[in-house]
Amino acid sequence: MFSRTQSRTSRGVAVGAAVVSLSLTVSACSVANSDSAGTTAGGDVVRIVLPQEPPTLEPCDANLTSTGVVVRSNITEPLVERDPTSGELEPLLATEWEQTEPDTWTFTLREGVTFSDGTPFDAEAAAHSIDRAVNGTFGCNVEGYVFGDTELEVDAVDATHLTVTTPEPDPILPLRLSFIEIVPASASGTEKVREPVGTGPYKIEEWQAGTKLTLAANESYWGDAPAFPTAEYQWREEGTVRAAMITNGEADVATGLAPEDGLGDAGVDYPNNETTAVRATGTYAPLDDIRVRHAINYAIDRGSIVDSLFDGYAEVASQLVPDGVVGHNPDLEPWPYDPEKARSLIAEAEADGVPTDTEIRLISRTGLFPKVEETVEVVQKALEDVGLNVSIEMLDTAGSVQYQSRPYPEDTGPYLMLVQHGNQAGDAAFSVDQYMLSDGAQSTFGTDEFDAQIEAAGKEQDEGRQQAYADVFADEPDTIGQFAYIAHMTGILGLSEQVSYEPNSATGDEMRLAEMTPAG
Amino acid sequence: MSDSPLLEVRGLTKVFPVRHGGRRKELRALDGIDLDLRRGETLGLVGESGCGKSTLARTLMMLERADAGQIRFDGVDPLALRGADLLSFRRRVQMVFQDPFASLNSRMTAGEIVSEPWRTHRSMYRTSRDRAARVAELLELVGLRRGDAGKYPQEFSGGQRQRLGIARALALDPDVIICDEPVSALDLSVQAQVLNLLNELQQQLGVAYLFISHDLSVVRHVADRVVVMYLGRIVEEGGTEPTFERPLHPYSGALLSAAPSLDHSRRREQIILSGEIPSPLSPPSGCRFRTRCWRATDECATSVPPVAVDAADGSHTAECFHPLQAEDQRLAVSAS
Amino acid sequence: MLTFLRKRATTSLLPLVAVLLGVFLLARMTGDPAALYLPENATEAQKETFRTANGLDLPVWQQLLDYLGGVVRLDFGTSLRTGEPAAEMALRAFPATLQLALTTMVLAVVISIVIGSYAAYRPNSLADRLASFMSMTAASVPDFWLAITGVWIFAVMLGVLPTSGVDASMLSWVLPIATLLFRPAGVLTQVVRGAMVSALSAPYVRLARSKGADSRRVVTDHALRNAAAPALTVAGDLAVGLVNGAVVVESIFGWPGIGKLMIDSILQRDFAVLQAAVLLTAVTIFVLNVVIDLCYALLDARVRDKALV
Amino acid sequence: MWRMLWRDKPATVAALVLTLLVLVAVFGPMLIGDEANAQDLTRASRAPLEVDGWLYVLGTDQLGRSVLARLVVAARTTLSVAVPAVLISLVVGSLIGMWAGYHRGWRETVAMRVADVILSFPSLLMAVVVLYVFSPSARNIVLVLALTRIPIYLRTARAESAELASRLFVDAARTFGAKSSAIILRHVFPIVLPTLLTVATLEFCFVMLAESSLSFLGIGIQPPDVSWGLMVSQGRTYLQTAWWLSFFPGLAIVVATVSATVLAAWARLATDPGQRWRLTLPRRQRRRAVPAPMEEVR
Repeated sequence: MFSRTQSRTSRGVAVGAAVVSLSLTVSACSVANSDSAGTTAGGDVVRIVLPQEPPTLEPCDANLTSTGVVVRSNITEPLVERDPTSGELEPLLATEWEQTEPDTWTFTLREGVTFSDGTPFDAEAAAHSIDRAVNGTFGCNVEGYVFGDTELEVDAVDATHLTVTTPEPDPILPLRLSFIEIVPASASGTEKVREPVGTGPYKIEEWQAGTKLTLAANESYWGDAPAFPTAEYQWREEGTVRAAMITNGEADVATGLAPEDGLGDAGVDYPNNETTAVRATGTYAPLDDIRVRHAINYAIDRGSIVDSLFDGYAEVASQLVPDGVVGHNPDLEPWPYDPEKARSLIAEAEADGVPTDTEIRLISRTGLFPKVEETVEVVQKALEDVGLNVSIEMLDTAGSVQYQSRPYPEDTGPYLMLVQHGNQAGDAAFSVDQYMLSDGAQSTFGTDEFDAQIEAAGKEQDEGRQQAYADVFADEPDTIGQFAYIAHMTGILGLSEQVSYEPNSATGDEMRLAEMTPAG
Repeated sequence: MSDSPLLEVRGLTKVFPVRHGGRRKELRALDGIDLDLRRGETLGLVGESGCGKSTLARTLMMLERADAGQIRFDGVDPLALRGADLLSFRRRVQMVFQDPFASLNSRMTAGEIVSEPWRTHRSMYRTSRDRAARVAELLELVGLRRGDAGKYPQEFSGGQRQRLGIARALALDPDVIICDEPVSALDLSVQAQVLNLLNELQQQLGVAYLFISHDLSVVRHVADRVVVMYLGRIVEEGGTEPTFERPLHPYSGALLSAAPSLDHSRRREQIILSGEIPSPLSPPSGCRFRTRCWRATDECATSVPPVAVDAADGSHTAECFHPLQAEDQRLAVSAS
Repeated sequence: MLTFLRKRATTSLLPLVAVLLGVFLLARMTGDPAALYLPENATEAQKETFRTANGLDLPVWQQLLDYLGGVVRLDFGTSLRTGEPAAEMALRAFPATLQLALTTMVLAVVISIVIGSYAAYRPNSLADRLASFMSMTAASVPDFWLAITGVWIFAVMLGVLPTSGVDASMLSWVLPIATLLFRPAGVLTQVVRGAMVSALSAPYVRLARSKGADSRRVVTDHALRNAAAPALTVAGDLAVGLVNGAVVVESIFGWPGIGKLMIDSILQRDFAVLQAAVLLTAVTIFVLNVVIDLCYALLDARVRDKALV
Repeated sequence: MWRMLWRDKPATVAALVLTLLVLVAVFGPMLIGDEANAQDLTRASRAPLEVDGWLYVLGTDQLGRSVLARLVVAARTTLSVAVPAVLISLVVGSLIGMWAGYHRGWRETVAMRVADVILSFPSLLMAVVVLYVFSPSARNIVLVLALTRIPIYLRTARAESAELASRLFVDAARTFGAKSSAIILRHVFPIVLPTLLTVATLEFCFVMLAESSLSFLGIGIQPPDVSWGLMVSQGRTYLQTAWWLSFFPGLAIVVATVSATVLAAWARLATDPGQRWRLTLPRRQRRRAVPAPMEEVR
């Protein structure tokens, strides 16, 4: 019936199809110019999918999760490293270290190590790495994280010996230095490098910005060659998509998953050293009243949050650091859930003239951890139920950072922050100094006595250190009460059948490819 | 009734800036128009399409801004008026448009269309009852039924729509109605009805018409006096009969000879104009018509033609060096 | 034609500068990047060093002048996040989005013309009603929901498509394009249908039909050409709107395009990259608008020619 | 009018759905608003009909709240964002557009260039930037969405009113001495309105989706308030384990937009005297009648 015009229509479609295929061809050239060899599951490639692309692989920013997870112990290595399970320091590029003076540590370096570009590793390279990270002017992230304002004096005594001198005696200097990744002496001392050279088991093969990062085994690696000659990193924001990539056989390892991402047996959970807590600001009423802060603690039903919201993939928290960190106090009990008590505390405060009906902002960061939105909603509702006036504000990283750390913005009014703190170093000092000193970067509370107690704890070693910090954690709730701890978190890793890997508490920050082996 | 004209136009000029081949040029649509319209009379304006007839109408209605020249309406210059005075001038001069389809808003009922002017001239019929009564009156006046007020334009025939347009023009009780080709879009039979209506209204209401048309027979039928326009200028002017009987300007003669005649007994002998109409962007020097005129001489190109006067009628004049003589006139008129 | 282009280019220059100004000032109101790029306990001195190094300590107008000076020399600044030239990052990400958007728009136009004109050819028939309903539904589904549902159904349950990513196989294009396609195809189908219905009832088309012209030919020759103008306007707006969809689709499917780049640079307060990306998008949108205007002119001429015949 | 509506069954259904929606949005929260925020983690993420009681026919969400109650409360938030956003941009954009198109000249040039500027910011991106600068409150979301969509109406209104300004009936009105504002109101606005309303219904959909996308990016409606867009966004991660969390709010968006579109298409015909007759025909005749409208049979 319409035969005559049929050809017209189909020609139109054909033209359309031609345009489509043309643009597809163009794209195949420019977007996906890599061969697809890496995407087939073979025995020699491990494919990892992360929540986000590392902005840079600069080793001195390696304490940023998205950078560190790729760089640390894969591309570059530190002098010493902390065993995430035992908490002990293990030799890596340094074979021995000792406190030769009260304020000086001497490191003996491993011999026969070369960087992946062929230059040998020596004390000069180590000194340059430390110096550039700690004393550099280009804003190394690791500097602030582990050293604060401390200036270090670093000397290469000879090719294999290195001394580091601190202004004050520092009993945990080797632990701090475990965060500094060693780069060659040729690495720029004035600006960050995007693709670093290191001594690790892998080196950067190709970084297709936005798409894929490929690492290849470093042939000149001083240790045992890793099981997978090649590692590929990709990144997807949505947890469901990362999980689906495992199910669909497109990836072997996926990080940052949540229970509802539907991974089933392919999901492996591990305690990830992160603790979620609500932190109060002390500068504004009614949060400047300890009864109100204690009421907040009574109001939150941590058990339900852990059981229902986190599907049991977490542990109710009673303090800022989990078991396994030096200073963790095993005797502390979590706050009981007692809304009645909370209400009466608030009534009490109100009777004393505390403006308990002032609006309190509950601030957190989107994507801080899976289900952060839900957690915030539960906390908000719990606080409303005991008679506080709480509003929710979910901010992006840049927005929340300004409320999180000093200098705080002015005229904020009272606010609570739902924070997640990860103690990567395994020592309470890294948590307490920031969160509990009255001038700590993320603290608004404190007393002189409590500051003194914390500082004294920091000078202790071994058993005494453990006990001193345990006391700090035990005393904080009654004397200060800045926090309402919620849970020690559990990470979920997706693992395909091709790869076997045992995640540990450091996996989120430092995922060692060398520990991955082809399955069975 | 005083002798002074109701509407006096002197030297009216309208220039449109245009872009031609990338260069800015001037299109002189009206070039020094002189015109008088007396109370209660019908002045016919004839000319080919594109000669500036519609521009003249639009300029007189102040839809376009005049670039030079004066208009006097009842002794006042409407171009200098502002506010309420301008509004009252607007009230006295109204317009009937060529296209009865496009000039009526198809989303308004006949009643709304006819009463629309009062929404601007709020003082005229203050209550809705007054307005409804007046709308009914006007509809009947133009030969529609009062019940038609609720209908939409598309429910009317073309002739009826033009009646509606006339009713709208009458709503403000004007002294002058400018009719821009009011019947050219209508069927012949309907044309006559509308023309008769216009005539009746003039007799009843004493309104003056400036009647613009390219159709000579129509003009001859309605007009008391005629002006002939060519390329933005008025080339001939006079009473209807003298002008049609004894055209002075060769152009008028050509027009008349070209007009279709119902009387087939007469010998048809047309004066065929040679050449294209010159572009108004670069009108010929001297006499504008010379490029197509069979009587043109060298002097036509060098200077502006003088006014030639009809020997039999002093008010019948044309701008020409070589006005038609009796012989030529007969030729032209016999054709019509 | 050339004068038209030249005129458009000159009149577009000012809006482009306005866009640049707007994004420059807005970006600087989103906060100080120093807090983001420096460790949590960085001292004020360190932050000052950072700001000085990146020119953030200067008054805004001076930053703006410096920036504009750079733009004139085609220097669009450096990314705070990666240290790469911002223009390079924007240009690298741009083709991916362009291909995605182009393919989507071509498909959307083809689909909407086929379905829309078929529906308009038999108004109020079952097929018409079904097409209208489906297109309305398609236009009102949130894209991220579509994307994730698509991944779940086609990658996880059926296993016929890859979940995400860009590889050499065409299959990885299917889900992102399908996700982006729903809204423009749905909206455009409705527009084409509406315009075709009125074009088909226009006098000259009915005349052609009554003269016994092949009905399909009437549809293609007359009605479609008249329906093209409104469809073109909407298609232009939809194409511009695809950048919005791209933000969502690119982040879900890990597509290295400019939408994702823009949203990342906002989140990271990476002003130079944001500015470069927005400027590039704005230029593209201007070009697109010019092309649409040219199409109008072309259509106009052809419609006029037709009318004269 | 009512009879005309009644004749067109899809439009009748659409009108009923929208009426119901408005009623739910206005009165619903008073009736079951409290339930929307009643958390109970012990009954979290239950499938529809799994928990007894009519409140739970659509299941519970990840915090044990009734999905039905949340849908009802979200209806109010969604409408109170989408409707003002659409109205503001409709009014502002149309006014400027008609004004610019009627007067032409520099007014038109300036208006169009401003529209170009707004349009060449990707609107979602502009919303993101603005909402980071100013907090993502419902009012700011409305303002941002309204601002970014103004050019759509502006361009439509300008194009049509420029065309209308050269029409004879506009000239006629000018000969009465009618003011330009009055002419725009009387002759331009009623003719442009149906087109603008059609655009507005499409935009209604767009605004709801944009609000949803903002929630996806974390800067939409902030909990404990809830909108459909937020519900879809929050529910997306539970697609495999609790499909009902994102399905029902998504369905609500679709139903609302489809109804609005159907009703707008009807209203477009109903307000046009030249087309209105079509609605008075029974359906079967109408189908035949469309290609041969009566208006041409003069």
